[in-house]
Amino acid sequence: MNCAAIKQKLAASGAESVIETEYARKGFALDVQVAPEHLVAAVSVLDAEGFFIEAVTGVDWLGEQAALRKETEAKAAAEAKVKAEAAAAAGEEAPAVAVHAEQGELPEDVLEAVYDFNHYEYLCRVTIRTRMVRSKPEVPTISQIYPGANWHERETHDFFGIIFVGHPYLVPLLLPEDADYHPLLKDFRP
Amino acid sequence: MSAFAESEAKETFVLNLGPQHPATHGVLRVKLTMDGEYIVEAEPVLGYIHRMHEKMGENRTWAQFLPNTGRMDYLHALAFNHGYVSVVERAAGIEVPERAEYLRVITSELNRVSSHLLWFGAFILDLGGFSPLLYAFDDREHILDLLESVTGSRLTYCYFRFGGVYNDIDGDFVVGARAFIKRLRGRMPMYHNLVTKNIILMKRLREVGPISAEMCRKYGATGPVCRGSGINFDVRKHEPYSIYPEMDFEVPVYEQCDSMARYMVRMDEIEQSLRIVEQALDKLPEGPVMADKVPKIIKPPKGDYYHAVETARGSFGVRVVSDGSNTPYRLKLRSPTYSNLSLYGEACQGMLLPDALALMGSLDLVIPEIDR
Amino acid sequence: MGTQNIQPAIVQFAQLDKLLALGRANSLWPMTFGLACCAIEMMATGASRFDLARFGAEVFRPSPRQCDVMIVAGTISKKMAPAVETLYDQMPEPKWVIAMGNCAISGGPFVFEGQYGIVEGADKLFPVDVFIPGCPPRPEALIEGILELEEKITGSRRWPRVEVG
Amino acid sequence: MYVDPEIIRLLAFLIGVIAFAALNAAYLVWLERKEAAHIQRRIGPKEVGPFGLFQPLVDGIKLMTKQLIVPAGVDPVLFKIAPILVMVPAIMSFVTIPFSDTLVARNLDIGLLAIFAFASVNVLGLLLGAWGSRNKYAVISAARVVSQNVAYEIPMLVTVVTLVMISGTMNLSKIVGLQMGGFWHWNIFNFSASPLMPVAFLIFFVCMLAETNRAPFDMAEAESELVAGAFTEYSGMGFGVFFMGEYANIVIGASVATILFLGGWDCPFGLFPGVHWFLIKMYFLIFTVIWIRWTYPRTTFYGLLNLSWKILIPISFVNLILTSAMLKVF
Amino acid sequence: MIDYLREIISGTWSLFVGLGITIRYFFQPVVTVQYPHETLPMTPRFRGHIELVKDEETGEPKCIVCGMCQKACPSNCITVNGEKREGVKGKVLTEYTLDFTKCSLCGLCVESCTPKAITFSKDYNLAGVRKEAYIFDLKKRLEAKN
Amino acid sequence: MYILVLSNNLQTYLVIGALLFGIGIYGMVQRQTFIGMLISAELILSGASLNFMAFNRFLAPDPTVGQVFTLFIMAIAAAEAAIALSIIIAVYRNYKSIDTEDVVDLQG
Amino acid sequence: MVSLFTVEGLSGLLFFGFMGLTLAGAIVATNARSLIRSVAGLALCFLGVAGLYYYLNSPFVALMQILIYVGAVCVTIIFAVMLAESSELKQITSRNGLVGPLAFLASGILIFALAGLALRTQWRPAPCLVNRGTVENLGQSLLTTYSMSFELISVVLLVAVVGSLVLARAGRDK
Repeated sequence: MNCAAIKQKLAASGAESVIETEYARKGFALDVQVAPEHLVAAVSVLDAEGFFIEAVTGVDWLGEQAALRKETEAKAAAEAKVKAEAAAAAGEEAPAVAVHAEQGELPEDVLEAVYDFNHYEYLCRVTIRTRMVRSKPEVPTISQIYPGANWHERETHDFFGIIFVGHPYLVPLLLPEDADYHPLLKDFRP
Repeated sequence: MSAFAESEAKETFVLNLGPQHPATHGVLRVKLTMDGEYIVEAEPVLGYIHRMHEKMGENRTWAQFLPNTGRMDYLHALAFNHGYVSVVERAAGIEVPERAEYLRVITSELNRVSSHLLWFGAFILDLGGFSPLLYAFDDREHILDLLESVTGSRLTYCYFRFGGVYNDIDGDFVVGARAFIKRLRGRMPMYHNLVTKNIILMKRLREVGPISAEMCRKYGATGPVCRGSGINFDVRKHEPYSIYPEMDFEVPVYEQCDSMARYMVRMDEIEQSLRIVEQALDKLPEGPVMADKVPKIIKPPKGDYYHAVETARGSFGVRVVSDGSNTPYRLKLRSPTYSNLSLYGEACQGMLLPDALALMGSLDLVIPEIDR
Repeated sequence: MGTQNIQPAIVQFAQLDKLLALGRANSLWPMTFGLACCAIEMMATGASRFDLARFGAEVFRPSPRQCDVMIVAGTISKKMAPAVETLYDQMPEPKWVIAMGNCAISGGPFVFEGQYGIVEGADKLFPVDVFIPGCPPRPEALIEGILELEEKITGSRRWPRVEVG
Repeated sequence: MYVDPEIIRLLAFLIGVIAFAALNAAYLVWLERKEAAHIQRRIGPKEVGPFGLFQPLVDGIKLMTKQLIVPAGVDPVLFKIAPILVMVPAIMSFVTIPFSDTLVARNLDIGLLAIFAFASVNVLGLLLGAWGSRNKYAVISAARVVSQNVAYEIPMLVTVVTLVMISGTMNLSKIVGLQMGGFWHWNIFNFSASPLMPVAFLIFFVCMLAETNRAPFDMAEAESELVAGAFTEYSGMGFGVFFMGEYANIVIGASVATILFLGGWDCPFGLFPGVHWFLIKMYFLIFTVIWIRWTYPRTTFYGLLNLSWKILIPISFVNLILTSAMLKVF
Repeated sequence: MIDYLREIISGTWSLFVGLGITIRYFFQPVVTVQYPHETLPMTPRFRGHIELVKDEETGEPKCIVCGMCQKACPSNCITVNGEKREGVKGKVLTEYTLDFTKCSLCGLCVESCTPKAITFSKDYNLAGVRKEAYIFDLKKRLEAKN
Repeated sequence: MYILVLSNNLQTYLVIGALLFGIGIYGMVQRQTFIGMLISAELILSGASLNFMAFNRFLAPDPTVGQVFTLFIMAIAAAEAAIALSIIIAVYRNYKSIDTEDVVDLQG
Repeated sequence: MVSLFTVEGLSGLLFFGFMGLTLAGAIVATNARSLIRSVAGLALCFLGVAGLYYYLNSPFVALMQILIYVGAVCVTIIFAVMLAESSELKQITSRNGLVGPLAFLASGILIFALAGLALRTQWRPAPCLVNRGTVENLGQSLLTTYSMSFELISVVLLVAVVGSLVLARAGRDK
């Protein structure tokens, strides 16, 4: 069994994308992006292959959309500039390409849940990511497949407020019992 | 509801172990539901020493997070140093001089020995024996002296830097380390005679606290816990980092799955670590201990990176998400004992209280590392 | 609370008081109570190399009811703070507190803008008698702290001071 | 006013016995701390007085002046009488112990029985104190103590019955009297009565450890499990009295072992018997008790019961039968 | 039956072996260093709190008030202030405060110091009844040392 | 002082025995838990044995008889206590719960 | 006339102590509100009775009293109390107020009658003693005259032990 075979199986389970990363550079072998509804299927594949769970965590991508837009705008502007310069160099009149600023609502920022799996026998660290919008951070639990995920999910809930649907006991683990704040969110203020 | 109907359900009572309790090695709380002296349910309650390491990581520069790594697992601080600097080096593409890697391994392995010695003592203390603790501390002091002469501190080391280590060693250290190895090898038979072969200890640990290999997998247990269950998994062999591929050492694996197996794994690991230190001292190359071209302010390229190291308690992984700035965007610390402890609730069901505490001791808990 | 309001004796015998102070100062039983890294150094202090027992202070009692001094060794998190306070309240008078390590003194390296989890110093919870800075302090410093506490109780120091060159 | 000299003698003995018990308790703590320290290559109490000899005094002063908390929720009456119920029977037992052929407060014909009777009250005190303090750890600990004591009373009494059979009396002085004249007359080496006598001594010693809740059978205050066990809620002198009671019980246990097996005040070489030999033997046994405490880990509760039921009781019965057979034959 | 007896005998033997080991240690010399009477030698690399280094020529602190240590410190325990003075190149140190109660002794400040103006002290046995005593004014300390 | 020789008087013991017996009867009626009744029963038995012992000391020609009887009473009482308690435990196990909610825990 | 400062005098005083202990213990045992205190009272009462036995020239029975009653029976009862204590208090409230006074009256009459009987009867001491009632005599008669009852008692004890074990185990089939 090797990473390529796992990759195929994961792809068959409904993952959005499965990328083989450069292990030496990144530290993990497979980078899998799944939609929340396909998460359980993907994890089941890993369970069947004998993977063990390393960690579950979250990442708050607050401001990512704004940054992305800024980036595309900057890119567009740069392109336009390049074009304009090229045109200028060619002695032509600059084409009237107005920088096309995207208007309208930004897409909502997302939270990302990251699952790390590894295998005891061979080296194939699989990272599964699933993204959900910040206003409705819900993702199915995998604690029925991996009981060890129970605590990891509780911790992630503590820190990011991600709700693991179907989790048997989603109460704060590291924070005080009555904590209702999620300190690792980027907009957290004590 | 009649009184008769609830009779079976309410024959139990709740015993609160901790957060201040001698057996929990710190501030862990375990809510035990007991039926007499039998444990019906155990629920560890964490967070009593949650020190916000992950939040601090996002507030500090990459370099400023270094002292925190020494305070997560204060018993094997250097491995945590190692994990963190390795992931940042991987992210930023920093080459480490060979001598520095050797020093990292030497100090880290000595630190592992000291961690195991302390665990040994504390474990026997849990079981009620007091003197072995102090004998172990006696040996441990020698390691601490050695490490202090290199790093300047006794416990919460902050020795590794991006691209190398902070200080070079001197000849005294090499002599001292060799002398220590000789000394500890001479002491190990004493430990085995005094403790391992003791009938009381054997009765307490044999066939107590079974953790199956499947359970290890489901809970993600690593380190001596999974090696005591017959799983040959050691990050140093599994995904070799630093100079471990060049070292000749074995990974002790025991199949019995009980507390005794975990005990034996750690005792054997002491010997293996001594072997590694010995080899590393033999092969120690000359050269600088710090890479030349380490930028003053580190800004790893965008993306996320992972690096795992083997600490005394298992696989410690750091996942960093960089947004290209001088602070980490997200810093996830995957601590081994967190996973190891998570199986405790299932493992100690139906056990007697003293056995459950022996099992807890055999998991080798360092609470600040669990709570982070 | 704390050491201030010990009931004054009905009849004041200066000599007797001195004897009592001497008795208390030389029989400081600490609580088996470690929070974090400093607890390991506390153990090391009790171990053979440094041997806290020489001052009669090695009787680590697990129950707060039988302790004289609480060595707060480590970070007090907000979740832990009520438990620590309870432990302090459960100790019988006269009682003393030693804050060992920077975390117990002021939160130490874990204080930062926007921290949500720790109490910034044991003295926010109850009066602290002796502070031992360090991260973690060396065992000698803990011994020094015990001696300092003895000095505080009896009013004089019986041991030589160690000058650091 | 006429005062009967017998009363003065009784009073003197009473004071002597109490002083002996208290001093022993205090200095056994010192001995324990020193011995533990040296086993662990430390120094132990040293700074208070020469060799730390004043350490027990300052501990006593401190404990006596310590606030005696009666926590909310405890049963105040039981909480207070429990330490007394532990201490008084211990002192009562001293009354019947012959330290030499003349140095005995009350030479009862059934002195051996008296000691066991008083020892059984000790359990009651512990139980009442634990239940009175309304603490789960204390209650578990007390329950353990009782089951342990019941389990170990059997092999202990069987062994003692064996010795009573050999000696034909329960008078402690007479039991010693029969062993006079050198160590080969001692019951531990009384191979003509039963070849298993050294084993019987070991059984008795183990049972004594268990009855006095000493390591490796210190289930009652198994620190890593039950905090401070039955004494968890006790502070100040309440705890101090329990502590003294414990040590007094050890002294009694060691004395009984000395009397039954080691020839009491008899000299090993048959010369100059006297109280010093008694004390030497007794303190050697106590030294061993402490030595064991600092060497072994603690057994578990069921391990302890297994040991009693599967090993000690069968062997002690074998010894009993063997002895009675040999007594009949020879 | 034979196993039963063998276990009893070997078990008892293991207990006696243990007793033998502890009694041997009982008679061995102690390893204790009696601290207030005798002290351990401190390694030259021991990290106490930081200290200013004196410039041997001028007798003044070497510090050039660049503020690198202040920036490098993870726990913000260093406050450096300086002022321009007539006739002196660069800034002159007026205040160097170390809040030792927040320090984690990581040494990042010492490393970041290009003129090597700070170093670790060897104060290993600090203890006192006042918390404020550990907010050091290092400049004063240096002056007091002279 | 006459009262100091009360101990050498049969009537003293008989009156104490009667008192114990009566108190026991009172407790038997007034108590309504099994354990309370068991305790009262033990008192009654004690009163009876005290009478046996007293008669044995002062009146019996063979002073072992009363002692033997008292010993038998003790043995029976112990057996009775054991049986009664196991019944009580069985009853409580089936009908009541062991409620430890009000056991004050040492917090922390 | 007996002086207080002789052995007899002191022992007479001590006798009062034992008498008081017995009666006080008995009263506590029947009247204490919590069961555990009743057991404590019972233990005190037994200790007092043991003292009385001592005065009745029978130290052996006195010690057996302590060993069996205090050391075994009381401890066993405390064990039962530990398992069942909390439900006791709730019951006490629900009872007919008349039972208490009536019981008091009835037992008062009983005590009065018995004590009267004891005091009025002319007790005749035994003409001569067969033996002195020492431990040896006791043992001899146990193993000769009363050997049958002795054996029967052992059987009863054995049955009691087995029976109580069976009963107590019944609810716990694990």
